[in-house]
Amino acid sequence: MTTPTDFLLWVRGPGFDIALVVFILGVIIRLLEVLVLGRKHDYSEPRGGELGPGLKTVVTRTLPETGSFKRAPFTVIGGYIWHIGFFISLFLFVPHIELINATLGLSWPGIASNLVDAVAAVTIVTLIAMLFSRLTHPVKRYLSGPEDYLTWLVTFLPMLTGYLAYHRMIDPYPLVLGLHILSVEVLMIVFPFTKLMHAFTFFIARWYNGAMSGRRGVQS
Amino acid sequence: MSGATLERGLNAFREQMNAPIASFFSSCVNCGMCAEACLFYTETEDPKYTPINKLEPFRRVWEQEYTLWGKLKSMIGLTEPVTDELLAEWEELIYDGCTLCGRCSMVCPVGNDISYMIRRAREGFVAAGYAPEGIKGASRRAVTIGSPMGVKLPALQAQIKHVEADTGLTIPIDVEGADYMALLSSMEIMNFPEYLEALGRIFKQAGVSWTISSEAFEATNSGIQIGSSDIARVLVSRVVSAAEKLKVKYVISPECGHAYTAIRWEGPNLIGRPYDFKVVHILELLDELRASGRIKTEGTEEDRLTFHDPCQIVRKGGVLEQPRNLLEMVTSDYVDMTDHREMNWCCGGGGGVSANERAEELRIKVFKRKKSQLDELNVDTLVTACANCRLIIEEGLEEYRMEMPVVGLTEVIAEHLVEDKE
Amino acid sequence: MQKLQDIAVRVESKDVPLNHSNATPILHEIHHALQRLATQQETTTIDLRAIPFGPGDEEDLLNRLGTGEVQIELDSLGTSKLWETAFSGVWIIDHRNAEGERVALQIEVTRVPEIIQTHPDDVTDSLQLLDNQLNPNRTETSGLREE
Amino acid sequence: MADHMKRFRQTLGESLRERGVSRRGFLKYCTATASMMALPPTMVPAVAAALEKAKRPSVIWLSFQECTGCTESITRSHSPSLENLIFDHISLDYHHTLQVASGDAAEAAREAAMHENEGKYLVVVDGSIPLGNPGFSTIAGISNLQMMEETVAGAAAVIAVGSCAAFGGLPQANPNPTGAASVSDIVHDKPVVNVSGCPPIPTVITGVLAHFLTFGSLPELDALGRPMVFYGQSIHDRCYRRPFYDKGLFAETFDDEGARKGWCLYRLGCKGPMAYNACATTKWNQGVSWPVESGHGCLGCSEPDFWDAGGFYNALSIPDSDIIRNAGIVTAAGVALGAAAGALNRSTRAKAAAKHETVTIDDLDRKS
Repeated sequence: MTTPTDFLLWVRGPGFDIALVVFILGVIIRLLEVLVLGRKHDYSEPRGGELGPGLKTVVTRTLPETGSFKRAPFTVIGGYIWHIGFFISLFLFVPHIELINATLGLSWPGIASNLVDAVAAVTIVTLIAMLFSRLTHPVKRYLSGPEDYLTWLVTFLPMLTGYLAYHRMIDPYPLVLGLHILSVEVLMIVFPFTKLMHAFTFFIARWYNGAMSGRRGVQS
Repeated sequence: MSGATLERGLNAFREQMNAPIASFFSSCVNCGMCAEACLFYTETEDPKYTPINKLEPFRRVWEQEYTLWGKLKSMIGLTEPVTDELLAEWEELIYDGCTLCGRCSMVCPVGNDISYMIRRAREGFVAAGYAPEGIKGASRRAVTIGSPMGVKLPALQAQIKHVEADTGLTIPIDVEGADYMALLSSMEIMNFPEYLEALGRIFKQAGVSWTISSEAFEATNSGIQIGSSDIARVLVSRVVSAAEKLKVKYVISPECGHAYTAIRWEGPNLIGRPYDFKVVHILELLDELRASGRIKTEGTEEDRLTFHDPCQIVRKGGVLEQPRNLLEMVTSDYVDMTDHREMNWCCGGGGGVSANERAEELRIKVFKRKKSQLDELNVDTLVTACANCRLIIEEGLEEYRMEMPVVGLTEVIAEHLVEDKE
Repeated sequence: MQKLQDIAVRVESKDVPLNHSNATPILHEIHHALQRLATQQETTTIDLRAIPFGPGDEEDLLNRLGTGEVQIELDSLGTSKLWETAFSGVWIIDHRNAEGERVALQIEVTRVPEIIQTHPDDVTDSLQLLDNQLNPNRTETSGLREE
Repeated sequence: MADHMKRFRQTLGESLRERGVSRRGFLKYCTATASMMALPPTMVPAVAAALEKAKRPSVIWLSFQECTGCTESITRSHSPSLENLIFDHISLDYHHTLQVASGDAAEAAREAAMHENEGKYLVVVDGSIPLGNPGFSTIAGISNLQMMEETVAGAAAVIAVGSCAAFGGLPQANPNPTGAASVSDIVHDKPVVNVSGCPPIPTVITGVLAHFLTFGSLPELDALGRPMVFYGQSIHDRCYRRPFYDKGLFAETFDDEGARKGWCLYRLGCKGPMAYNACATTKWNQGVSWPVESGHGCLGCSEPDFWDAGGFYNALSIPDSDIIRNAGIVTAAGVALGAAAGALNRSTRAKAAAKHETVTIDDLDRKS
């Protein structure tokens, strides 16, 4: 018999275990695939350090370069809104903190649910706008392939189902909650095989960029 | 029989893979921001010039051979292979449509150093035989004759004679044990001999012990531009052995962008060991002489001036403060372009584009970026520190009918040099 | 053996709320209802069973409404209490069954609660009743003869 | 018996008037009934008009695999009290726990009621029906399944009272030894109203009966067959402690400061967010209190499979596996596999380097 509660129990039980295994395994393999490659020793005499400038770039690349920001304000602002919105929804929504507390024992204060709700609504709208931009902006449309749309979808669905679950727009509740958890599991499973990996590798990429540049005496 | 093949190209791509590149490809989310930093996109608005797109063949090799997931996808036929057709199509993007200026690497939100990857991707293109005829020819001349422009020793000797006659200076050749060995670019020898004269005057005044090697005076390195480390190694080795033979302490890289990259940053890695000498850029040396009081200047330029930062010397070379310190000495009406220093826009002729005749039309088109930067400022004179930039800018100004002298910074310093009367 | 005074006593926190602030929205609702009564003669009934009161909320609401000058007891199927609050026109109707258990608690914003007004049929019935008492000999007649 | 039949033919209005209930009493009765049915006060006149003409339906109450908790609950229903309900609202013709008759006489009463009210009577079922072995639960030698099928055949509708009848409940909990099934698993050709809860709120049971009596129809149902008026909103949405949830104020244990201050019980496993029921407004024991007000989280007893929903004291959305342990194992495996994948990458590159043929100026053109 398959009831919504069975479904919920499956997604938060075996479903979550499967997703977690794929996610952790995939992410670690992907990271090691990158890191183990290493790079050759650089014999040129350095002008500056690597570690400091590398770490600095990891932080400073969060801010856009003025000129390109002016040329593509939508991409930058949209990117900010949806990333920040996603993180607020993910990490400051009380039930999510509860989940992390119950599973990992880490806890921090959340913010009012209705505030998260408003943020989520803005994030969802922004994601839709970002998709529209991807479909219409000449560069983004040119660059985009199926993977870009897949990653958009698997990022969008947890936001959407989360919103639907919070507002109980689908009945019964265990079904919509289960769909929400399932969508997160789909995100976790797709994550290591797609450019969603940037969430981890951007640290490495920015560091190398900053380090290679810093070695030449330029803060990138 | 030797020759380029697809297999050799693919092999070269494989060889070039390392952790930075793998992290860059893993991180790209196709946000398109790099396009906004690239003059080939901003001036043509053709999305194919989006920097990250120029790496598609290299990216495929990474995905299909350096990720487990990509290997699986290849097995079930979900990936597209790198073919001769693909490389032929992309040749134009990676050679004609990129000057290796590295501006995109400064704006990528995830931190991808795209120009670093393009330099490495060119290794694959060369090995597969997809390099523009112009750069191939330059490379052949560089290896066989010693200069991409075909400048031989007698030509240099003739210029030296001119300079010596004009100034009464002696340009030292093959002086063993000199502190500094100066290199020149072919363009400086042929188009801008003022540079050689300036060096002679400044070094004499500062009491710098220097020399030029008759065996390796050429600073440029077509191997770097075409993207072949093997060819670059041959060329750089000549400089290294000459410098070591003359037992100099320093080698001076001239006012040439990619020469600095070749000798300063890539050279030791090409020969696989550190040098016995140090490499300094002429502007670094001049600034040192200025700081230590060994050279002094008098008077300032009357003109309203700006400085074009050569990408390879400034953004990718780290010679950031020196040009401005020197300019401050000799200018009274100096103004910076909106985007300057490490965010400056390329002249459009770097990275081998200037040697690639078929790219000329595109190069002229993207020069509009520099033109509009200059239009904003209303300056009389443009100073730069790269003979290639200088030539490209002169051509561009002429094309767009703009009257503006373009001068080398070293010459400007020499003009204001306070010289002891003998 | 532990003595009673040895057992640690924890003092209850003083900031435990006495109610859960659900009275205020109801008071606002009553405010609107009074406006409607004043301007359009429209009456309103609020069923307090439909309100998710926390502990103390009901007491808080009734205290804030206070007691006015009219109190009525209705004796039918158990004793119900009705009273006008300190706010004229706002009535509390507390229906109880024969066992004294509450079967409904309502606020009626009206001049006189509906249930207090005599039903027209009851008026005719009582006329008949009184008629019968005054004329015990007449049988099949009624006080509505003139009809 | 004659008196019984007479009262059965009478309308409710007639019957009440005969018992001396005044018009005010009737209005009070209707007000209470409307409130019980969770109808807005404006509906009182409609309820009054309907009740005036309503005829008492015959009700047959079948108890199967149950604990009698549902019957205990309905006997605690107030407004109207049980006596009112049985004698005024409905004609409870068979209920083997409550009726005086027993054995053959009881069964005869059931058959008589079925016969007399063919197509019009209501069947109330509490308890689940074992499909595993008919012998698991019998009444007067008749298996539960047989009795239900027989009784439901001529009914107007079936009301499944309690989570056992509605969804299988405790008997159906994993591993479901008796093969317990809900009413709606078996009955497909009659309307089934699920009045879930373990037990259901007494006034919710009587409210549904009153609705049928008043309007002669079944109330609007949700996706799980439950009356919307009572099950339309979640406990969480109507909970007076909801503001604490929104502020992130939670009791961590049942005796901490938060618990004393009446903070949200989500962390203690409250199933309020998934439970749809009227507890937060109707409350229990004549409106005295309800579980959350008493300091214990909601068990979600009105929901299917609530017994198996991962523990009463575990929050709803939280995975039940040992994440840290699993993640540890997987991380170790990932490091091993990742190191292998990395080594493979290095070997790919080393092989390419070994295959490297020096590019000379004679190699710049493609082999033709």
